[in-house]
Amino acid sequence: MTDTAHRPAAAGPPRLEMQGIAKRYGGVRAIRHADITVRPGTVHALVGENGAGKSTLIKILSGAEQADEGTIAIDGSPVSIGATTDAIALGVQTVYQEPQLFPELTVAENFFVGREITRGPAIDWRAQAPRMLELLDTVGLDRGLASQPLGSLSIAKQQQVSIAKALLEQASILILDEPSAILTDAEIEVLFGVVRRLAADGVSIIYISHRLDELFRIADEVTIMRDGETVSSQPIGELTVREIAERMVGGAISEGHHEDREHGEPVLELESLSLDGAFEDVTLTLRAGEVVGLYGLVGSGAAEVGEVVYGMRRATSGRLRAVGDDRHPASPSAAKRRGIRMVPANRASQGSFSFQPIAFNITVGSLGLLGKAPGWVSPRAERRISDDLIRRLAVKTPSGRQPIGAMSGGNAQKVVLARQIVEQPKLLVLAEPTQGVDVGAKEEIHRIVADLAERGTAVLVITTDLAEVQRIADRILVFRAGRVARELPPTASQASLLAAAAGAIDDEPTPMPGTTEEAA
Amino acid sequence: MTAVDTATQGGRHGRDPEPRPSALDRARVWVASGGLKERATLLLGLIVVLLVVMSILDGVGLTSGRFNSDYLASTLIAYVPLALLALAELFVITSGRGGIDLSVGSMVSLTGVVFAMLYQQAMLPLAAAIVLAVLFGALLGAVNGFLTAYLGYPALITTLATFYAYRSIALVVSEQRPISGPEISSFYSAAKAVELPVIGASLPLVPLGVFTFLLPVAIVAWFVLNRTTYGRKLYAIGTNDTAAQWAGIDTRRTRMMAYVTAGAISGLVGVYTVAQFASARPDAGTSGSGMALPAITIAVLGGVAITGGIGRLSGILLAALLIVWLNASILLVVPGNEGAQAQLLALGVVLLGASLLSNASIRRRSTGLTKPVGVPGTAAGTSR
Amino acid sequence: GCTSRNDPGQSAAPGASEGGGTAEDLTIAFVPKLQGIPYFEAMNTGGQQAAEELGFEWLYQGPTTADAAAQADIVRSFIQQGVDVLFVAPNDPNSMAPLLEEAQAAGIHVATTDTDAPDSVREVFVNQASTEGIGEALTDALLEAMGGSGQYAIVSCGETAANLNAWIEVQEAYTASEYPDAEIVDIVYAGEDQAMATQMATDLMSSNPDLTGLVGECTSSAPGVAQAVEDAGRTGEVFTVGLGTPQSMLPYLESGSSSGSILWDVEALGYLTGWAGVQLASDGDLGDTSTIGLEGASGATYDEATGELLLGPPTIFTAENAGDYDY
Amino acid sequence: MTATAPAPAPASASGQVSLRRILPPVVTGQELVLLGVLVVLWVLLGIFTPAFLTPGSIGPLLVQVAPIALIGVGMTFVIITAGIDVSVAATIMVSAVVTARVLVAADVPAVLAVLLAIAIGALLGTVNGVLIAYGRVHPIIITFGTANLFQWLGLRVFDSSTVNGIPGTLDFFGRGAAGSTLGVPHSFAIAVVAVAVAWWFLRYAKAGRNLYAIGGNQNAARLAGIKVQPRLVWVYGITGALAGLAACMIIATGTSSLDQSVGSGKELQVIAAVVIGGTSILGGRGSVVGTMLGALLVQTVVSGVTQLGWPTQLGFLFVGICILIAVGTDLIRERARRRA
Ligand SMILES: Nc1ncnc2c1ncn2[C@@H]1O[C@H](COP(=O)(O)OP(=O)(O)OP(=O)(O)O)[C@@H](O)[C@H]1O
Ligand SMILES: Nc1ncnc2c1ncn2[C@@H]1O[C@H](COP(=O)(O)OP(=O)(O)OP(=O)(O)O)[C@@H](O)[C@H]1O
Ligand SMILES: [Mg+2]
Ligand SMILES: [Mg+2]
Repeated sequence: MTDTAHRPAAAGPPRLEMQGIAKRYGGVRAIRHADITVRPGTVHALVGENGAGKSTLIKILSGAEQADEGTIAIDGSPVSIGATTDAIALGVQTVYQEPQLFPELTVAENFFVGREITRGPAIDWRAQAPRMLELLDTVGLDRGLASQPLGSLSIAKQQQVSIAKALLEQASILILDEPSAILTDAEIEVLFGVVRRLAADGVSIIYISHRLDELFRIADEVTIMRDGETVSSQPIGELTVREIAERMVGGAISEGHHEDREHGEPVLELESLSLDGAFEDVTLTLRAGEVVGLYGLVGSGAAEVGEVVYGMRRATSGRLRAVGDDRHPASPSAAKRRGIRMVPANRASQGSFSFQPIAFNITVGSLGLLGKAPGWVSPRAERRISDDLIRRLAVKTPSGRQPIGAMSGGNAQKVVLARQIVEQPKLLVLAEPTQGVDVGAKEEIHRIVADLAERGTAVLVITTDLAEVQRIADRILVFRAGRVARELPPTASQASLLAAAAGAIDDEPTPMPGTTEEAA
Repeated sequence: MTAVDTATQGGRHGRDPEPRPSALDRARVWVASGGLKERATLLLGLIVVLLVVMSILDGVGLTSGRFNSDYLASTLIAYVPLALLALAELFVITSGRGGIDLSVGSMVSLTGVVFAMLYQQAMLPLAAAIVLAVLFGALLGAVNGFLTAYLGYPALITTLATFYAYRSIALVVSEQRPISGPEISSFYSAAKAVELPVIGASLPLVPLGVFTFLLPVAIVAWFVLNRTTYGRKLYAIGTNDTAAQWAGIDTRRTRMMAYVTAGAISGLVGVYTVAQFASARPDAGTSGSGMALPAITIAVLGGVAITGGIGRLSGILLAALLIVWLNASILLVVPGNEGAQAQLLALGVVLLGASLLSNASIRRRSTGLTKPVGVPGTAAGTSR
Repeated sequence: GCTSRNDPGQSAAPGASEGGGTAEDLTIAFVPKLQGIPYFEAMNTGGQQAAEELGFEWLYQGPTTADAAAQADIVRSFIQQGVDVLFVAPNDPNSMAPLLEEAQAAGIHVATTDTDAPDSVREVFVNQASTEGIGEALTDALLEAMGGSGQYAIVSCGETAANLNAWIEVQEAYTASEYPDAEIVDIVYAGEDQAMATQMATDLMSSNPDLTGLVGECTSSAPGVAQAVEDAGRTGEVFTVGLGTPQSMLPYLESGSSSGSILWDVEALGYLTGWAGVQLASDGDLGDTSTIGLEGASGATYDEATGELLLGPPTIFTAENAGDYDY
Repeated sequence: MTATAPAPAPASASGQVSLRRILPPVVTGQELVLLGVLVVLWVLLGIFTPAFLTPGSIGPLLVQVAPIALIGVGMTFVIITAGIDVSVAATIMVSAVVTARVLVAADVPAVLAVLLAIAIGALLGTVNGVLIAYGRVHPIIITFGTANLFQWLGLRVFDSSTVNGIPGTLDFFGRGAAGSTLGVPHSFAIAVVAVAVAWWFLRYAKAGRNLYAIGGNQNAARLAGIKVQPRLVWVYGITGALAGLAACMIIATGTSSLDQSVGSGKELQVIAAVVIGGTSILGGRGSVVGTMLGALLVQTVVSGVTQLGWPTQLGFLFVGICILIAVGTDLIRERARRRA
């Protein structure tokens, strides 16, 4: 329910009023009842657990989905939004959670798809060019990218393109669904600059994010969703991060704490490992029961280290000794045979078998365990293994027979993680394990990781999330431009970690207690 | 995990405000929750409807011949190759990434010719000739598989090319003459109708090919698809190739094996057609509109998602049965040239009707999935 | 039981009676290689005429593609219908043999027409003309136009069509023995596709500048090759003959791009087929051709040894007589 | 990447520089390769069968290519949108038989006959388009289904016989003297014009560029406000219309009678030409010029085999190999581009 008591006095009608919105997908009630009111020129944060219905709500506003119930009013007059074109005509611009772009077309073309400036039937490139270049500048992208095929850009750059694209036309409402999830901090700064300027110009912005701390820097108001309902809506200044998090999950959450563990034999040893175009001269030792974090901005090369360890890519030079074997894993299945497992960064495209059941998704990585005879699969074993993991990881699902495609991001992430810990791995590589995952699920995933380490698994966590790496890693290797820039303990200040990753001069002396075995 | 989540979980799935859904509602939910995705149910229903309607027509004397079990059994001779080739398509289509095999007809022609040359001209023992022919089919399939899985050719292109190429080779090596002879003529007994032992006297004569060719392959295929790690891998690569790679599956080998399997099955059909036609025709699988298009049609009708990852044996067997019996029924009801023509009409209507109907139900369940690839069989699902 | 096959009284359809019976309730079925082409439709016309005159029911049903399997389905349905006599023009003689055996076992008189199934149980083969007759007539007609010598090529249709291949063999042998100055330079296969036949004939003319003759071996390539000559503007330089139906050949015969079409009176062949059916059903004498009421078919001869009922020598259609036929 | 301060852009200067490279290159690598292969083949054939490079041989070859290339234009559109149409053969059949019957029955002028043929084709194509766009079933399934329906329709119109005595009304499209001006066959000229218009359309027109977007990511195209469904209807409608026009060419290049095999097998020939021409079967990428060259290549190979006196059955073996080589070079270039 909209909490009118907290709403600051507003002059004129609100820019947007959505009331009594409900939406169901077959048997799933994605939204039970949602109200949201957004005033002109404000940044309105929309937060909630994974699966709370945030994306669904904004899809209804952008015309990508139609509500079953409820009304929408813009600037005081009721509107009906039956298609994306209706929303665009009403001045609603949307940056979706998954960038909706065209890999085969150039960046320039991507900007104008669907709203080309034409002269007769032909596209008028001369008229389009200045606007396009201006927008590239606005989001801080190189102008030379205009003629690149979009598919050749990194995901982060693609995300920036999709943000820039939304600015092409004067919007009265701009929706950003987790725009920052895959952006680096510097890129986020640029984004915030853009958002603030737009708000100053009177544009209303709906901003969805799981990074609660960043919301306090950008948002004016916040609406919190839980279980398909809006539970509160008020100026963000009235709340703390902790209060928001508690309202999202509907109860108190426990504070995480870092425990010290005994470390065993080295499980992974890298020596001067290099992969052309990705990283160079990486040296590290990872012991059983140890959690090492590779922290770096997107494109720092940290992600590729994980791929080499898992056999997705071959290093160009250097030594790699994993689980007592000096050979570089030739393929993921070779890596698997040694007890190396990896959870990829992009769960939708790299992790999910969308319309297959959860049980299938969990066991597909360990088919060897499913039958008494080699090559054989027993449905009973499959059920036993998957039910066990669903319980252990507290995956929210009525049964293992549900398809993973209808699950929210956080639950899907748990399933993908479950796949890799069916058998306790000797070495587990986690890439962005909690990207886009809500606080509750994040908590659990961190607990699971700690648990595995406790039981002797060596864990390599690759992440761009600063808080996360501080919470779960025993040691942090900071990556910059393909090299290990610093090695820091988790107790190092955020400032020094960020500085190391961003390449700024670091005045603070490097404290390295507890990590004596090697110097960076 | 905290108590909070258990509560939400209960809230989400435990209590639903609607107390007693009406029958219509229940039917709607059943359809929406994939009742019709169970293509087998739909097909079985259609077969029953067909049999009932035909029996009534037969009863009132509107058919030109008796519509009885003998007739239905005798038409099964055409059922065997159709079902087998649709099964071959199931393997390649399910392997995903645009998997399809246009060359099955050409492989049937070519392996049939090779089989006849081995059996009739080289005088090899029957068993050896059959094994070699099937292996040869697997080899032809391996060419498709290698090009598609290892070199990255789109399957439609690979198999269009080999469709042309194998057809040419079959005609050239046979000097475009059917191969026949005493051994092959007597081999017809492998396909012809027989009386079943023990209980056979009171049952219609069933073509032997159903037992010697179709049944064993179907049983093996069922186990492979449902009870082996290979089956899991096949469905995995068809659903999401990248994710399968990350899960540690050798996607290329798995995909290649799908084409090899299709080739081997085509080889077996090649042998079967030699028996059925009592000669090895170099155009056995390519004359007329060829065997590939009907096979793909049956596979699709049987619920195989053209985008990969979905496909069941039961759908194939029932779809082929429906079409064979529908065609046979039409011949008894519509006399003259119109009869054969009406078969085209019926196939078109059944195919379009079944796909549109069950797609509507799939769509209802999954509209709004964030990834368009998630919707099987739909135009949106193929956009990448 | 589920089956009625142990119960002979039921296996035959209503209206069918064992051993022929009166002509009134006699059904004779004919399955052509392919429906919708003038050749077989003309046979159908002839068969219907016989049915009216001789008083039986004539059933005609053909597959939409010239495909052995599709043809077998239709034969099976006729077996089920319990017709009295079944005529087939098999796409694949070998594959038809076992089916004919099944039909016979069901009490049906089986026979072939147009194309034989030699190693089968068929009781009679209604033959339009002997293989030699056709091959030699084609060769003679073409070489007469070409002046007895020169290079010619054959545009055939389906690569595996048994009768076409047999005629081509006769043409090769006969040309070699009778016309030593003539030479067959190429044999190409265009399928049942007129446009392809035309293109191939054009290609043959381009690549063999000395080519002066073309044979269209079937009813789709006969007009196709003539069209190619006409298009190339080489009427009078390159001569064509073929096995074409009169109506489709008429314009080319008139323009001179075709020097003659070798065929037979197809309607008469259909009539003869119907007549033979009646004889089979009534255990009549196939040799007694005096009862044939149609002039075009009355010259038929029966060879007891081979079981062939021969319509007669092939007819040569020219610009003058082709217009008399309406197929 | 570092953040640059958002400065207002002096746009025009640098705008000009990148403008040219925003669209794909005027001539794609695949087109150059095909052109090269074609030239080499023609030269070789010219050497081994001197008659090959004469008007008497090239003219009919071009006439034969024309309908394939013409339908290929529509099929390229279709495949760019990540679709496929396997019903074009049946569309040709229906359009041809109705038109031929009308020509025989009434002495209609050529223009009217052509319009009729196009209208029938467009109608059937639109049926495909509507079912595909709104039924949202994969195009290959829909067009398999409609191919059967159209074929039935065509056979009903044929009514178990051929259409005889077709007058020379459509000779303008034919392969004889009436069908060409200054040695250029009209039908081929029409195909060339269609290719040229389509090239411009796909490169510069909004509606054309949008087809690439639809094929690249249909969902994103919808969200970007492209009216995907009407576009798809239109694309299949155009393909049908072109198949209708091609039917006129096929009537004109045929004999004076038309039988029910008309058009059969054309769908695979057209698809072969399109994929040889470098259009990606996965959608989002493709060129009509490539399609024209692909059609020429296929016909050159088939005619070349006949003219060389090799067994005609080998022709399609070479076509198969051509497809693999042409698509293979495209795959290799694409891979190199990705790596760069
Ligand atoms: N297409 C769909 N079919 C079925 N259920 C769906 C579909 N899309 C979403 N849902 C369900 O609706 C609910 C809300 O999903 P939504 O994507 O709006 O969540 P969200 O708040 O955006 O979560 P996240 O933070 O993980 O992105 C979830 O339970 C989800 O499983
Ligand atoms: N076709 C086969 N014949 C015999 N043994 C096999 C066959 N396929 C797999 N195996 C054996 O069966 C066991 C399970 O194999 P499977 O490939 O399913 O394992 P997996 O979990 O997928 O792991 P990986 O892909 O890393 O091998 C292994 O011991 C393997 O060697
Ligand atoms: Mg979301
Ligand atoms: Mg494996």
